[in-house]
Amino acid sequence: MAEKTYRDAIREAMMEEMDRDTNVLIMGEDIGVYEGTFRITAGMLKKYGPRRVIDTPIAEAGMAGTAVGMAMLGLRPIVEMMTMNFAIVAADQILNHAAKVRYFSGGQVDVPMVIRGPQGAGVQLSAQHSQTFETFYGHFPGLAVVTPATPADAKGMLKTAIRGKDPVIFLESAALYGMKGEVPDDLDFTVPFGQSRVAREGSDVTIVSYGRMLQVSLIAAEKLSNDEGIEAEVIDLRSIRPLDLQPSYASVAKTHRAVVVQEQWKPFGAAAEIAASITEEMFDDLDAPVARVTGEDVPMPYARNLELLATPHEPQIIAAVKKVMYHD
Amino acid sequence: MAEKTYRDAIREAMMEEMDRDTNVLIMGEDIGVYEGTFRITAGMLKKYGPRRVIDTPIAEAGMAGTAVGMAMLGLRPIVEMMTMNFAIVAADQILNHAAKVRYFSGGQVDVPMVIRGPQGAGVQLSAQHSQTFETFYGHFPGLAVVTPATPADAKGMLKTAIRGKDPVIFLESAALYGMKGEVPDDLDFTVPFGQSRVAREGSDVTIVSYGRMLQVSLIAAEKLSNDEGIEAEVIDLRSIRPLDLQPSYASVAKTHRAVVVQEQWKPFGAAAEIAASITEEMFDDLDAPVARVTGEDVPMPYARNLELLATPHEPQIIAAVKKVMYHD
Amino acid sequence: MAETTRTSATTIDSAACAPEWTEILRQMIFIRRFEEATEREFRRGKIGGYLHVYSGQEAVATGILSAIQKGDIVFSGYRDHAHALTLGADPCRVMAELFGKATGVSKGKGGSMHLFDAEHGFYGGYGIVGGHLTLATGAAYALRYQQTERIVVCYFGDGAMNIGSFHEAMNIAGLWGKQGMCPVLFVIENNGYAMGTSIERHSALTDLSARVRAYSIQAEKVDAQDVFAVRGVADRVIRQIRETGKPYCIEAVTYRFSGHGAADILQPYRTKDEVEEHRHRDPIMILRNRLREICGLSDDDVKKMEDDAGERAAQAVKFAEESPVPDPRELFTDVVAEHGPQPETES
Amino acid sequence: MAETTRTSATTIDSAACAPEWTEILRQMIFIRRFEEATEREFRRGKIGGYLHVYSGQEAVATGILSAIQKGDIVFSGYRDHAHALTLGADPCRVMAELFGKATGVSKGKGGSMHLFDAEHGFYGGYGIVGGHLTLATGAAYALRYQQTERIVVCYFGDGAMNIGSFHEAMNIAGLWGKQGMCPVLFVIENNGYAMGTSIERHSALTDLSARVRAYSIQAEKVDAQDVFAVRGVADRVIRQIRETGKPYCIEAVTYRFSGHGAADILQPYRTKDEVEEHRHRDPIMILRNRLREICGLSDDDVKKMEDDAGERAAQAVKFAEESPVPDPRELFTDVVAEHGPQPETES
Ligand SMILES: Cc1ncc(C[n+]2csc(CCOP(=O)(O)OP(=O)(O)O)c2C)c(N)n1
Ligand SMILES: Cc1ncc(C[n+]2csc(CCOP(=O)(O)OP(=O)(O)O)c2C)c(N)n1
Ligand SMILES: [Mg+2]
Ligand SMILES: [Mg+2]
Repeated sequence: MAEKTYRDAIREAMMEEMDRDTNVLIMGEDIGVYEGTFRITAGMLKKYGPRRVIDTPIAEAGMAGTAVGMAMLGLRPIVEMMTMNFAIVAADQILNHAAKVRYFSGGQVDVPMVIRGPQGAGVQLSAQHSQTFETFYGHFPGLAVVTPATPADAKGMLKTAIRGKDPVIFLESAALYGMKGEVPDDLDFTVPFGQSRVAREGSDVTIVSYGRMLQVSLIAAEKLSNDEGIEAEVIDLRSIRPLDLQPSYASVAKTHRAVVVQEQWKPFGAAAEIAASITEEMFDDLDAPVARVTGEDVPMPYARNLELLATPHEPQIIAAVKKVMYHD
Repeated sequence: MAEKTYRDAIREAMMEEMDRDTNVLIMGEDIGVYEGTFRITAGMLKKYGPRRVIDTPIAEAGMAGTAVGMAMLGLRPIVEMMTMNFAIVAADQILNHAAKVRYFSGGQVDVPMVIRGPQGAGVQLSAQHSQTFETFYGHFPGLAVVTPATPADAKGMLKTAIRGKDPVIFLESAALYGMKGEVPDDLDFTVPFGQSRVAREGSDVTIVSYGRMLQVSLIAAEKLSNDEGIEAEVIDLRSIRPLDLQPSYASVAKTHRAVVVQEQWKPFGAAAEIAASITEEMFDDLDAPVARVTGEDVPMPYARNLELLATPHEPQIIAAVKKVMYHD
Repeated sequence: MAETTRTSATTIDSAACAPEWTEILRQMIFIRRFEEATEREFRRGKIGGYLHVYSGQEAVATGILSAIQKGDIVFSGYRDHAHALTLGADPCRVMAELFGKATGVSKGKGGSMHLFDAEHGFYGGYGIVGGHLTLATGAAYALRYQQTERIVVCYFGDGAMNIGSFHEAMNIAGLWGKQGMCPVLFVIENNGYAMGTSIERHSALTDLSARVRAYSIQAEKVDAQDVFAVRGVADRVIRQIRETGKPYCIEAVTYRFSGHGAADILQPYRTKDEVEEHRHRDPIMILRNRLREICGLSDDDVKKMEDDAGERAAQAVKFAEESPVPDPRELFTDVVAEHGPQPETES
Repeated sequence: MAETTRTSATTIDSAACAPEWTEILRQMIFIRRFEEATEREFRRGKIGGYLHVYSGQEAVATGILSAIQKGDIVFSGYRDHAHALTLGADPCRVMAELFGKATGVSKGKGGSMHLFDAEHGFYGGYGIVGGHLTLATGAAYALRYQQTERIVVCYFGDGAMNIGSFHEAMNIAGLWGKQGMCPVLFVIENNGYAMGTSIERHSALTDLSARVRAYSIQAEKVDAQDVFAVRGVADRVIRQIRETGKPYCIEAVTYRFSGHGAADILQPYRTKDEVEEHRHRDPIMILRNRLREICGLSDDDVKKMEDDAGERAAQAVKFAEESPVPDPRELFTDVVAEHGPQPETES
């Protein structure tokens, strides 16, 4: 085990897999000569050369679509989206092609490809550059959608993604790139999809989250413990599709109350699915309706004060916990 | 009042608004010379000429984007998508431009435009041509998303959409085009967004739906009444964004049980939002968890027998009703 | 913009009588009969969904696909029956696919727009106009990356040239071609119309080959009612692609005799006369006449080909009709890899 | 493909000394000072998000926008400060926008990438590369539909030419232009790079004007470090657009002196020498020298302009700094029309 940043965990996962399998390659805008806007790919062009580290024009549909073709022919392309916001222009290639060709061909091809990049609010990137996409992709069968919240998961899940047979939407958070954590050294360390985990144990309330909001939830849980003596169990979903809610159900069986935390707009957001599923499964165990903590239902504003109001923070999580505990 | 098809209701709404306001125009693929693949626009080119009935190349992003520009300059473009599946390639123009320019400009422009077309399963159109998009668009603030289920609503809501100031995603169902119903004659008959309605009264259980599934729900409700003596109240949401759940809450206060019906994949589908909201608001009134009836979580298969299994029908609704009533 | 060269095979030498040409004629006739059968079965309600037939364009599929090698890969749009058949897909299984049967080439899950037969190099069968061009471009890169000599052929219509993914694919192909990393033959099936919209009304520049050259990709027009001409260009161009790893584009000028799809009955965008006129340039008739005149093909030979083709099409229908529908459990297979790293999606 | 003509204004006549040119120089100097101030304020943490400055490209904004008329409409990407300022947007309010203040041109909701000033004809300010080209095309249609003589100017970078929406916009503009329904001037701000990717590496065909002609749109290159040349082309071309209702494209060959954005410090994609060399063709210097040599502009005059510009930039910073942040209630306004037919979204 060694301590690593989330950024390095991602780069290492890619490089180790490229070392292991020449079918793995990466393409994206300014990932080579420029070394990546977030420097995830620093040093890779020099090490692997331009056939395996491909600088592309600004053409996200082209990137995603060519990756599908490569994957159908046996390569394992990784597409870096400079930010996931730009992948909207590639939505058809992802949702109608990558996600469906296995099915409509009657299973004649594997489509082992990864689309990865940062998502979510940064600092004042405003409306077109601050969105999260777990719901956008999570609705579509044929895709895997994952949201690692720690360096270890970033590395282990990216390896699973690269080694898999299906298209994976790998959602990072720029705000986590600098975050440090222990990461196993084993070259074959992988984290399977569809296995959520208990990130913090507790007995009073269950907080379910993923990605960056998992970290915010953990801070809120500490505050709740210190300030209120409330012990929250925090569940890290890790993957959105497939979605594993068993640990959440088990936790709710213990705590009888749940709060789901999601960064973006409430209507038709990921938290709705999680809350609805928990309710379906654990209705008789629940002492209060599952609460949702979400961003405000507005495009992201530029001004810092408004931006802070638009996204959820510890106080909203704490308030929601108190609400489901009828402490308010 | 006169009886009209859903198809004619849509055409009439467009033509009456074009007669009323020269700023209204329509563009799309094969809507003019060809008169529309679903013949919604039959006769319109002849009546209004090529400046107002614009045949476009196959360029959905171009259609949606030029509409945004027209709308910002005071026109009221209607974009016909041959089917909403093709609008995925226009997602960026819709989600990042139409939906956000009012906000990031600080309110300096109106964006009065309508994107309309059929969605959902037809008969054996397979994976790329059978999708529904209410969740896809419903998550994004800045848009209105509507799903009329009757000829009267189709006409009245389309008029509201055309006369409005915001981009509207107007989701039709090809399966409803031939459906007949009473439509008011008043040229100013409009149906406001964000007002759901009770489509059938009942006291035992609440079924919430919209669009084509509303009609399936009504049939299921009749069967339940005839065969089981169960009286279902059926709520037609009509619009997805804004979403009006007050009548659903009121109904649940009476019935204490709810079933939400949606055509497409369960994970992160619209029914999750509706179920989660009803639970949040009406937790203490609910005698059973809100049930969801949805399509199977697979890309749409071509074979007719599989396609029928993939989409929800009356029996699934009836089964869900019995389940929430603990009759199973 | 420079004048576009137009290749046509006016000089026919003795190679014209190679047995291969009889085979090509046989295949073209078969495609026609097969398509006529699909139209009949569609009207009978045996085939569902959208149906786009190939009648009139047979020389484009056969002229080019007879020039490729085993291992080459072909992508197409939704008007894809002829491509699959010419590559060697079993007509019975193609028809069964259209019938939505378990024996179909895509197990009945794809239908007319999504034929797929990887074994014979047919990689689909796509329904979103222009969507598969990027796939083909990526596949070409893969073949070169793997250091093979295989190439990709990618078919699309004139109307597909107006959508964004065409543009992105072309520019990327042009760039990768400079590294010798993009051995793809783009084939524009220019039948003059995108559904009911003629080229003049959908393409600002009507010289489609010239549009392709704007991506630094060589392109040439060919009279594609003449399969000799098509094959002549194909032989030369495919050799070049294989050698250089650079993309190339053939604009195959053709015509479709049937409506855009089975629902296109009225065809208000063109006159009966126009269609009739083009029937005088039926690619099957052109090849047949030539083989008759030059190579002594007899009316009997032709009659036999026609009968055989009709017979085989009828067999395909029979096979399709008698095949079972997919097992209901098939609904849930092929969504994700069954033995991939991910567990099944919970439901 | 025909050789691309390259216009340059080597012959300067007496009109060169019209007072207007002094104004243009003043404006170019001001843009430079303003951008330098934004870079300083970004480093001071007063400006957030992404910041893309215009230094080096001043002749493109001023040369073209000095040639348009009141009522004309301008669209740009995220490198948009100069366009807004040249159109007459209040520099104090532009700077306030960058500071995220309530007094900003977009009420602090847009920031650097989304300046917007409809009153002065500036219709944004967009952050998705190429996304605004279709908007500009539609706007041009609207202006003609409304039977005005107004035109649209649409700026975008060389890198934007590789994305699908560029392609769809161009083809549609070409088609609508044939009906005289698309009075738009497309301006490629060809600064040689898309972020860190040079044209040779992002565009299969490096002659960008030739690419535009593939849409049946007239296009020409101009040396855009020379504002005389830019303005010369602009005057002629804008007149033609207004008369014909047809689109036109100017490829303005320029160079950016700063990094792509404020975070682009290392600039591994170009050498210091390359930047230095281009500084010898600083558009401000070129115009200043010419006015000095031909029109007797004195060093004092120039000094005064520089001082004024610095002063105005400093005032803008002061105004921005002293302005209030948006009221928290502003979070919820401007999502949908407040008095539109839809009630507020329930929450
Ligand atoms: C993105 C998209 N838009 C619209 C359609 C509907 N559509 C199917 S085929 C077609 C016309 C295509 O014309 P062309 O590319 O010339 O091919 P052809 O049918 O003539 O072979 C259209 C508009 C679609 N499938 N995909
Ligand atoms: C669709 C999309 N992809 C990627 C980006 C990230 N990005 C912003 S600017 C830029 C480079 C654009 O280059 P160019 O068009 O030449 O304009 P310049 O910055 O040189 O003015 C990139 C890749 C984006 N904003 N949108
Ligand atoms: Mg065609
Ligand atoms: Mg540039």
